[in-house]
Amino acid sequence: MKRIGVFVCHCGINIANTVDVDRVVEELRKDPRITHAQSYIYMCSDPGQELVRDTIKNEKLDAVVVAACSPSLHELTFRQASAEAGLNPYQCEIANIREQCSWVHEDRERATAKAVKIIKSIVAKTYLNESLEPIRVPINRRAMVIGGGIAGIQASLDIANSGYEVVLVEREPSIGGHMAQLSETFPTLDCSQCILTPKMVEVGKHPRIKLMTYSEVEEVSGYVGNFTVKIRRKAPSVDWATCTGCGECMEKCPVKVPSEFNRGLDDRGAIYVPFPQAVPNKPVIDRDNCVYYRTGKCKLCESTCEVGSIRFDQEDEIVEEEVGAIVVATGYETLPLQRIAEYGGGEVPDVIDGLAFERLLSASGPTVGEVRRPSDGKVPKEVVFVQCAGSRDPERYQPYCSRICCMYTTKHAMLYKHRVHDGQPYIFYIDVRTGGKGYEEFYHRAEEEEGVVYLKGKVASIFRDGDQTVVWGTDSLAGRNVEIRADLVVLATAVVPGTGVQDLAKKLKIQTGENGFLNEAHPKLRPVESITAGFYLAGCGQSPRDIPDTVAQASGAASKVTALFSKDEMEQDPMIAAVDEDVCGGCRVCISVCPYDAREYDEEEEIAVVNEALCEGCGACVAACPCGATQQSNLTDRQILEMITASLGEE
Amino acid sequence: MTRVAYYPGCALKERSAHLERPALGAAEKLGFELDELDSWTCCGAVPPPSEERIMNLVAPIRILKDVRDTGDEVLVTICDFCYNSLKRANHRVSTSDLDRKRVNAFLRENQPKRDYLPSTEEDYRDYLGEVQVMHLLEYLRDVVGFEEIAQSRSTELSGLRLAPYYGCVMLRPEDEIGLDSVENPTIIEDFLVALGAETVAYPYRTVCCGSYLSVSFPESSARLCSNIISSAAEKGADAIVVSCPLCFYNLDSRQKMISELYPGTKSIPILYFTQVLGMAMDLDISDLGFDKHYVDPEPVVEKALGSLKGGGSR
Amino acid sequence: MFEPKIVCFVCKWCTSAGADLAGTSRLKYSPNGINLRFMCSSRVDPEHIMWAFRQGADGVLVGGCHPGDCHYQDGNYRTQTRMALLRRVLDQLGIESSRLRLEWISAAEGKKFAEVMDNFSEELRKKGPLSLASKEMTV
Amino acid sequence: MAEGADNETTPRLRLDREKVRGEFGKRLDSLSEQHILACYQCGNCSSGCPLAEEMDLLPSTVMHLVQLGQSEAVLNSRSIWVCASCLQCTVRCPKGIDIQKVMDVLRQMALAEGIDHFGPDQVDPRNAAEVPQPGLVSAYRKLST
Repeated sequence: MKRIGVFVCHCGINIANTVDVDRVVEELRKDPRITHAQSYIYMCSDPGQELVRDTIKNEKLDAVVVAACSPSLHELTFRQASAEAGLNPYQCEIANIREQCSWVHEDRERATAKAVKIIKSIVAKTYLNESLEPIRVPINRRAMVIGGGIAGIQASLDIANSGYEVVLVEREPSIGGHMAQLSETFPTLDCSQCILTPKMVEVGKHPRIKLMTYSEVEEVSGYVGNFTVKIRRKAPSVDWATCTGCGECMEKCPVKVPSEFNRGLDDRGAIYVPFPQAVPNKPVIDRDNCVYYRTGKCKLCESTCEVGSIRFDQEDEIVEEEVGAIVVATGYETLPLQRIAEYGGGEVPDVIDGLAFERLLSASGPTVGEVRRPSDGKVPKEVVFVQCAGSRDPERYQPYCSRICCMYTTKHAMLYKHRVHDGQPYIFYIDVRTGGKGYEEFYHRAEEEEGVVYLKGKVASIFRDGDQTVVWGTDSLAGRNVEIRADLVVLATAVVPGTGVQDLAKKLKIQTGENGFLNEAHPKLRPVESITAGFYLAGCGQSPRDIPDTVAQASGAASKVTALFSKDEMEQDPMIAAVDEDVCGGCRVCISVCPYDAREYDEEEEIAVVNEALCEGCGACVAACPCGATQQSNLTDRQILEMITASLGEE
Repeated sequence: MTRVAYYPGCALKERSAHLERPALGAAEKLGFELDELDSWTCCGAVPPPSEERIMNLVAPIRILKDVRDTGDEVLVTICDFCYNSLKRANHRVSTSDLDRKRVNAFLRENQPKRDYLPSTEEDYRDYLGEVQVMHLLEYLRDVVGFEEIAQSRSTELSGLRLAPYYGCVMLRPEDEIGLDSVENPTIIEDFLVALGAETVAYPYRTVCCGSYLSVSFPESSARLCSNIISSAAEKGADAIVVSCPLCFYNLDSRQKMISELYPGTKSIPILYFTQVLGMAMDLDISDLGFDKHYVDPEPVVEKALGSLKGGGSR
Repeated sequence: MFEPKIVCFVCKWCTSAGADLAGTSRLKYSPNGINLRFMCSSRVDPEHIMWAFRQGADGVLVGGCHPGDCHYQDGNYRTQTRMALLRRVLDQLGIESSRLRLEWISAAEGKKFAEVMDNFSEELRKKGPLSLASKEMTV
Repeated sequence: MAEGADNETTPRLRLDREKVRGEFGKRLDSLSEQHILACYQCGNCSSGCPLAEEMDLLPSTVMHLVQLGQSEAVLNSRSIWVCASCLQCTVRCPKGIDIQKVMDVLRQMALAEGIDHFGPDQVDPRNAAEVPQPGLVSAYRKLST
């Protein structure tokens, strides 16, 4: 007879307020299968764990059920505690009576009854649990980083500098991301390029970083420690190995298309590098706009190139990389101006977004750092900044706060004042959020010393009138509506997940939340990991954040990767498929349903076997097995039937 | 000739009757007949400040139920107020189980005598929102087609610079009305372009004219109307085009008060969209109802188009 | 009033996480269901469902990830096919197939989990208990 | 117009839990079928309000006072009567609050205190003879008992 102990947690009042814990314990004590039952106020605390350990020893328990919060929080905690007391960790199970009971019900009577059923269903399972050993799999100590913005750059450098190889995959022709577009950074006003480009160069030259720009992840297979990634290397139409990056071809190209890097404020050719400091500093041909690809004639670049590096017939290449961990650093986009009809819908020329204004401020930008408005190149004297353009608007746009806008708008207004001394910046805000080191002081400086006017109220509409742009807003502190006839309007458009993140997340099988940002494993305790093992998150792909937070998170993700790489092999959950060789008839149904090719046919024995390293434990083959030969360890059909019976209670 | 059920509403039958006549005439030339309902009541104009929601619904739903019972699927109106109250009531009944049940229970027990409709309780069939309420502009866009209108027009309105005015209730609230974008509508512009006219962009086209404040706070309404008129005039509009009898009244007749309160405001004629359609369809000027305007549109129209049919010596 | 008993087979990655989110969001819903947590909805064998009905369940909920979001690539498609077949069998056995529900509830849909539980509980309350006669037929 | 509108002083608001989470807010919520506390004071309703210049309290201020249970201040304001129900605030509210409906209910509450805000005697007879009927119908439905 197995000796099972049940430990019921009060979780302070979180459980005890709705579930009558004493009654639960009383009920459990009536169950002949339960040797020991007791409650404690905080089971996860040190004394709580001590209690579990002592009871295992004193009562000679064979298995333990802890009725507390979701197993996603403390399963590991209690399995470790059980192991310390000499129990096999797989003899410890969690009954979730908080998230799925006490927090979601109000009727104390019914919640208590439900808690008893939940615990009994777990006891029924635990009663039949076997002692298991974790499966050990080797780790490929090589990492991949997807996305070459500041997050990907930092993560790559940290991992590479710890001695491991890194493959950095970037969709654009150059790394650098949005940070390369910024003029100066808050709150220190140091030049973005100055702090970023050395890091870009370091990535480009690092002996342990394999840089793949103009490349996209096509397919990912495998599991933590052992991923195989297929990457599409888009054809740049230039042989980068021989190209010297002299730039002659770009001078000659007759095509002019709006430059993405400069937010359409000036033009680039069809053969181009996104910006002068690009890494690698090699051009690509934009085939959609190239005259040769459209008409079959031109080839001016080819005739210019002295080393003969132009390759019009180059094709995309698919390459495979084997890695043990993947950092996803896909970054952000901003809500397109066209989406916001009441602010001109992208039709009013002097309404631009924050990134465009960065380019106007940037010394390397299209106006060489002079603030000149797009419509006629005049220096604007009245400039209105509109915050929350598409953020904090659950009804029509994005519900969340984009988090970086309060500070970058303050910076914009300040930098504008530095460029145009007799100009006046106005900032319409809903709330000014300055939660960061030195941020509040920066905001005060803008108000007190730079004379930036802050107006509390959301702008209702913006329209063009002659060569002016009229802003209708409110100043709710004055209790009056406001009209400003501006020369330039800058919208702090909402930060949204990068395009293609959804598709990528699907390929990687990692989760995204309702706003399309990548989901972390735990919002507080595991903020840089995905729920899916082996994937780590850095930067704005997870949620909007500024540069310091991005860099910190990237370093956090990198250290998680190096922690994983610190061992030769890792332990995997042994709750996988197992075959009873005597029962298996060799029908091979299991092989057809397995998504991981973990089921194989043994020709000699004429049975289907399990490849333990590949099995992820989904159980699809178990349910498919017609004769019950395949079972899942510690979740056998018999255990499930017992759980069902227990969950329905008596009556 | 195609026949479509038509709800005129109170204003278009009485104080604003001159705006209805060109609609009927132009429709005929376009090959359809606006067939007025045999019997109808007030639509309610606006939801009253009553906590008893059901009473807002009784009038419009009774109208729509009668339309359905006579076998029609579409009901056309040419007044923004009627359009708004009928369409919103219809939306409410289509989306709220509770409202649908309550209003039908009320109507079932309080059926008026109609010799052409069944009136016993057993014959009553719940109204579920079956009728599609359409603004005439919407009907012209979605059923007749603006391209078809461009083909059929007999007078080219080129040279006439018109400023569309949408006002409030034709478009809002967006999720219940859904006629066009509330921030950037184009239906009146598209309509005027189909007639060959030039349109004028100005920022006040969806800003309220004061609506019923014309009764309670006439000066407030005058201020709003002066903004609209000045802005349109400044952008070179020959006239403002409206689709609501109250907007028409506020913008046209209020120009007397505006000129007193805001001297120097340019006077500008106001045209109902039905009148513009009538002009393009070559209706006789006597059918356009220009004689009922405070600001006579005839000189502006004549200057742009030459004399209209039957016009020149009114 | 009759309170139905519901057995909920939920996958660890999506539906159980969604139920946890309902908890952390402190949403309130009917306590009629007990969640049994599997790695994937594709672990659910039709036999488990038949057993649940036989043991006195008035309804069974199977919750998985949205199509395309399965942590195990396509487990939820298998579940969908299996449930469709099982529904036919249930109807033949005299158990209304609507007593078996398949729902896709993601980790972000705490609200949906709560709504499904409320809505399913209410539907089963209206239906009343699964009759004994039909239960015998399942044996 | 009630006295509140002409009051040139700004007496302090006295807040207590009875007031800020009392019957007034609950009744307003239930009559308007809106959730007043959803308003986070972005000010968009005020920014776009064509009648704001005629008001003593901006629409967003009305919403805020309502959240604080200040029934006297809002029910005695000029703002609720100057609102033309043009729905601009309603369609732009980022939280989806039908602010026009809230104004409607405030008018109704004020009217329930027993005074017709707007009676037939208050309208200029020449005006009454001319205004298209929807204007008269709306005015009386919105502004009188």
